[in-house]
Amino acid sequence: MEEEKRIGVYVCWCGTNIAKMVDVVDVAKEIGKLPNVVIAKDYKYMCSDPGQELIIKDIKEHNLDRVVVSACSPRIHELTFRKALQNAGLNPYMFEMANIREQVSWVHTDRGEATRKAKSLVAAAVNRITWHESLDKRTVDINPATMIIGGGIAGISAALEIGNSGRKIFLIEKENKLGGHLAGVDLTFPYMYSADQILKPLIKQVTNNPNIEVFLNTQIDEVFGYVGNFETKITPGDGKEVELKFGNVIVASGLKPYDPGGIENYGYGKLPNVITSLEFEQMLKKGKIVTKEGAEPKNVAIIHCVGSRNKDYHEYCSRICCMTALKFSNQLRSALPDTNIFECYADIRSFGKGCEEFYAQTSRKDIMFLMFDQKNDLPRIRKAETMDECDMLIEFNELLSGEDIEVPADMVVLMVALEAQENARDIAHAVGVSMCGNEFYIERHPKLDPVATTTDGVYVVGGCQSPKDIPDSISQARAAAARILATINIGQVEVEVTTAVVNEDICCGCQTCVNVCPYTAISFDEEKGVSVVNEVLCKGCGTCGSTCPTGAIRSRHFTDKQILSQIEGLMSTSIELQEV
Amino acid sequence: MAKEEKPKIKMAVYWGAACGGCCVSVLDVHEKLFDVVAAADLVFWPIALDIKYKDVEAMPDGDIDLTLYNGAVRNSENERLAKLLRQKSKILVAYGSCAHMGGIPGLANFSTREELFERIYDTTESTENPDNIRPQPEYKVPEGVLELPEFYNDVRTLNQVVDVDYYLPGCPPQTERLVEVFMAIVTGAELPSKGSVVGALDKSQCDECPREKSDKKLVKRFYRPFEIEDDGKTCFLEQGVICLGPATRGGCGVRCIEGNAPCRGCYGPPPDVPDPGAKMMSAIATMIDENDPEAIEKVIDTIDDPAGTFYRFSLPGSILRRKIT
Amino acid sequence: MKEMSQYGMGTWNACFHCGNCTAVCSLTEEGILFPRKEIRALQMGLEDKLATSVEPWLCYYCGDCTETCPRDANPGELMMSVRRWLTAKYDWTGLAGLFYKSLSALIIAFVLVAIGIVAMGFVKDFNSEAVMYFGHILEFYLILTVFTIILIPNILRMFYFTVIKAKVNAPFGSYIAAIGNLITHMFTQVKTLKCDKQTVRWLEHFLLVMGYLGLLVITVFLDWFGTENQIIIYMGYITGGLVFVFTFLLMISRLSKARELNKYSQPTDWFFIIWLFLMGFTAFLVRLFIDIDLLNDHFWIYMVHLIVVSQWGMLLVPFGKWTHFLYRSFAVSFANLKKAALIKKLATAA
Amino acid sequence: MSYEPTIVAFLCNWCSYTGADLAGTSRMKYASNVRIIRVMCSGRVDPTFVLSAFKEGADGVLICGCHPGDCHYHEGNYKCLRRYHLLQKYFQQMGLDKDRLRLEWISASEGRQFAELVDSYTETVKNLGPCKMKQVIETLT
Repeated sequence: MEEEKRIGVYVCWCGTNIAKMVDVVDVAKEIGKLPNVVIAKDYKYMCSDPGQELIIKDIKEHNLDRVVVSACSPRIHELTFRKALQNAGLNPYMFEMANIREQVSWVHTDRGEATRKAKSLVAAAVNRITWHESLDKRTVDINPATMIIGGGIAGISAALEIGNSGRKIFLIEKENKLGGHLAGVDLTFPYMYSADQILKPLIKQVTNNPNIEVFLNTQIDEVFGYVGNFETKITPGDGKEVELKFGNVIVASGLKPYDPGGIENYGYGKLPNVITSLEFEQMLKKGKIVTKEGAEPKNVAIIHCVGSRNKDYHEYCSRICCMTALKFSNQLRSALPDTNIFECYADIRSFGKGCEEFYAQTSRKDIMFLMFDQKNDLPRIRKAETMDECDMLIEFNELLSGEDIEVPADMVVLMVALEAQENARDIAHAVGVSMCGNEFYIERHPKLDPVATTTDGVYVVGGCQSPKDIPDSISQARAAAARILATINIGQVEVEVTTAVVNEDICCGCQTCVNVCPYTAISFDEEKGVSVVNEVLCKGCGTCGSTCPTGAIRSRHFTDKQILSQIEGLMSTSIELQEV
Repeated sequence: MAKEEKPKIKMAVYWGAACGGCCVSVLDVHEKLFDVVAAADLVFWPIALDIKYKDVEAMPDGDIDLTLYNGAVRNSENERLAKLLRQKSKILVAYGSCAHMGGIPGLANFSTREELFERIYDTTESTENPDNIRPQPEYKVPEGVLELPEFYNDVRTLNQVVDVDYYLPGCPPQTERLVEVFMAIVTGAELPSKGSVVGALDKSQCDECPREKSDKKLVKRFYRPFEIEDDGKTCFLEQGVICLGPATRGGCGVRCIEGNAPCRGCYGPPPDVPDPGAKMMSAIATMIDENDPEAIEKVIDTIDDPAGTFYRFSLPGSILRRKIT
Repeated sequence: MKEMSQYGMGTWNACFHCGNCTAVCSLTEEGILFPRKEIRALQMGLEDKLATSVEPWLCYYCGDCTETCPRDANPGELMMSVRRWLTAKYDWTGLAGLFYKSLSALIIAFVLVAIGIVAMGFVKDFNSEAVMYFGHILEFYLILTVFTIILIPNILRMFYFTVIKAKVNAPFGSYIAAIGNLITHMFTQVKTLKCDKQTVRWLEHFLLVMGYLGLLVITVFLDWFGTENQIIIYMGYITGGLVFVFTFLLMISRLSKARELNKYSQPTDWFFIIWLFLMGFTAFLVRLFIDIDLLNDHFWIYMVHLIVVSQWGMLLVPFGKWTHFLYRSFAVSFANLKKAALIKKLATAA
Repeated sequence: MSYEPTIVAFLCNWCSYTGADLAGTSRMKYASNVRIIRVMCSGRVDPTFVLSAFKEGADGVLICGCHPGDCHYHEGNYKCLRRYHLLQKYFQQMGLDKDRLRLEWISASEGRQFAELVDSYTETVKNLGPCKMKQVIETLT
């Protein structure tokens, strides 16, 4: 560590985003005085091409060997600047970012305080980078096969997209047939296409596509490996174990309907004629709409948002129930022309293509739309007295007229919410995907990267990422397929290199670290009597590094020395500056 | 004295806040004493030779080739001698855990001077001190003025007072290690870089430890050594007994573990570990086989005295150094 | 509320309550909200709630709401239909409802009245003095009976529906003020001015009303046909002229469907406009024939005039669109009662 | 200048650091006493870092990780939780108020919760007064 380091520090204005709250010129000047800092500049837009050229030029001119950029979050532009270093012939890991936008200028109000904080963060980065070592990127080959979990419409579309392009697909479905929820649907909104006409040909194409191997009645328990080199063992229905090797995973595990039994207002399970939307779809598929007693209902009520948009059940909107409800009304009106149809709704959400027209057209079919308060006054269904000549009465305060009304109903269709599958958590652990509060899978970026996940090579599509309708699910499935075909086409992919490494001169073989690793990347070498890290499996979390009592495991790019010096840098300036 | 061709090296041994064990370990060389005496002149060794401080002061600077300073710096006399010996010796070795990390005396850093005096001179069961007399640095008697060294509030390690050339860990250090180091110095072998630890291995105890080790390092509770029937062959940690072996350098020949006692960390941390207690706490906590906060608390209750256990020998040398009051 | 479609527009289902119409209407104010409230009552079939609302009478059909409706639910015409329905509702005899609902019943009634008059003529073998005397008496008693038997009770029913049943307990003072603005509005329809870009239409309507009232007073009370007083005669000509000129203008705009309100004319609207025109025109001709001495050998013109007047008096005034003249004026005062009650309630609540 | 505590925060890259970024992109305002260090997982936070932060003069240390079950590496946050409890017991023995160290779960979508946590924890540390650890260490040697 004795040879002299030449660090270049760049403080970004980010237009006014940073400069408005942080005195970037002063920061650059102050940091310039730190040891090993050869140049310290401020610049309008570091991430712009001229900004990056500035870095490349300076590296060459002042033969810098380390670069610190203090600007936005490393989660946004760390890769951009690492590429710039690479172009300048410098190892991309000789780079550190200080986040003075999202975590300083945008969140503080006192300019002096923000500038002081920025200085301590940049000083910390400078301290840290003195201990950085160059690390070489590892590239691995891609196994062109792909595993798809879930045989619903999303899974099938992705399978066909990749299968038809000549690549191998393993399609895993936990039920005994493909099709998922779409198989239980009669017609689809808003153009009333038949679900079977959509699904049956696709399933036929899947079954006789040679590249697609379907495994029914199969669940995933554990997937090992990393992008390009995954493997897993599955036991399909007939019991013998099958070993699968593949390069990418598409999770299309879909959703499960909410069990409305949990809402006692609706009396599902107690009142026979209160049915869910799926049960109603079955009736529509059979073509006969009759109550449990076999009679044609004179009054049918459809209740929206059952289990959705309410703190006690699910706060999110399940997106597809409004249009499905309108589809039901249309089908009811054509099947039973003089039945009274009541749509009890909170808000009609008809955002899709052709849906608003569908809603306008439906409302002219003499269907009574009644608005209830979804948050605090859910409708209550109770058995009607004999003199009411209907089976049930639904009471609630109708918001549009302000009246407390009783809606007569011989049949009530509950538009049940969509929620995560029971085994959502197991699949998440199997493929290493994180989940949000509602147990939907978290995408890499909600806006810029909705189908990929933070785990390379694992994609989430369709309902399992959040409730969505058929066109969205299919487009997500096709998007993931396209991304995978692109990586297969390249044939190789860069892999995380900030992994852990054991210093065998110090490791005493106490094996405390072996079971700490969630990816079983650490094993004990009997002859040498030391632990060894399989860099291929290691994902760089660093937990083993901080567990090792001997300090023999070094987490590359997050070593003890780097972080300890970062702490020193963080505290050094803030104390002196406070006294000044 | 035939092989007189080389001049004898001057050697000094001093003991600061120590128990005398280190000095005894120097004596323990038994028959090797003659080699030592043959090769070195002992110019200052309060426990064994009647050489006065003023004799040392009289020596020219750097006159002593090797000084073994054992014991921590607890009072003004320890500090004065430490500085004096530093001035007078070429190589100053922090000999034993107390000089190296503060050792057992260093545990005084859990209390303040007043608390110590109160305990010693007032509340101990066998003491009657109604008008709570305290030792005074100076006390007049007819014959003259009696002096006592000033009792500092904190215990410090040797390197926190003077610049130390080498550290020879252990409580006490193994005599064989001492002899090896001594012979290396005497024969003028190339010495390791200044400030490094000598007389100990880089690898920690587990490397030499005879007990069977496995990767089953998850426990539901911890035991103090007397609370468990140790099976004599599996690793203490796997039985739930806190053993600082992994965070302590080897070199002592696993004496404690041979005697069926868990290692207490007297040989000091492996290389590049600023605070062995922190590292060990991290490892021990990670071994708790619970994920629910209450359950974790219950398991931690079975660790009676974390600070004392993990910093038994190294409190003054640890990052936090002492309990703040 | 299936039967509502017989009173005019049936498109209320299209409304999904975005509230544009209420927002754009310049007459909406605290406590007086329309037309969405009425449409909702219509959609849900809350007849008694609809009956208690006085707002339909305050709407002067400027057509802005229909223009802004995203769903083309045509709130303007819906309000017109509600007015017709309310007219039928207030009429205790039920004939108003009948005439709205079945055109044939209306035509039969007109024909019967015409036959009645002609029969009277034969009985008096078309002796001009006798017939004219009879016509004069008839007009006089007609007004009297129609008011006492039909109109006053209907007004009371309206009061019952919009104030008592709607539980509007306005402070006593506001009743006095209500009578005040009843008079002012009856004769000036000043509230129409609150609707933007309606001043021209108000002027036409105002002159028509003045013309009609003037003609009524002159013919019935000042015996326009029998009097010699030149001033009265000229006044008669003017008022008569006013009536048939402006009705003619209204007819043209209804034909050309220039404005929103003219787009959906119901038969009853046509009857009302044509008969008003005829009444004005025939009265004008009769007077003219008297002045140029043609009346005796062309007595048929008086017969026609008498038929028109009696059909007007017996049918259109009590059961037809004429009633809006009273209901709108009373509606203004009842609305003020409602506002006063609201202010009182807010005051007590605060 | 009234006493303004300095708090060192270790945020895990996948959840709490992203949550802190979200608080930034949503322009939420919170106290500026916190200095954030990014680690790949809360399991990476070594007690040595926490002690070193106090030695360097921090008045409080905040560790944020993913909610149990959400950890990108499955169990890193549980390891951190275990160390947190042992460290707090050790702190009490060293005369440090155990509130000087705080562990909280912040998910990637909880920008607001992070902002509120920073404000409330700054308040807590302010009430504890400045941490004398650094000053004691300096006067010791």
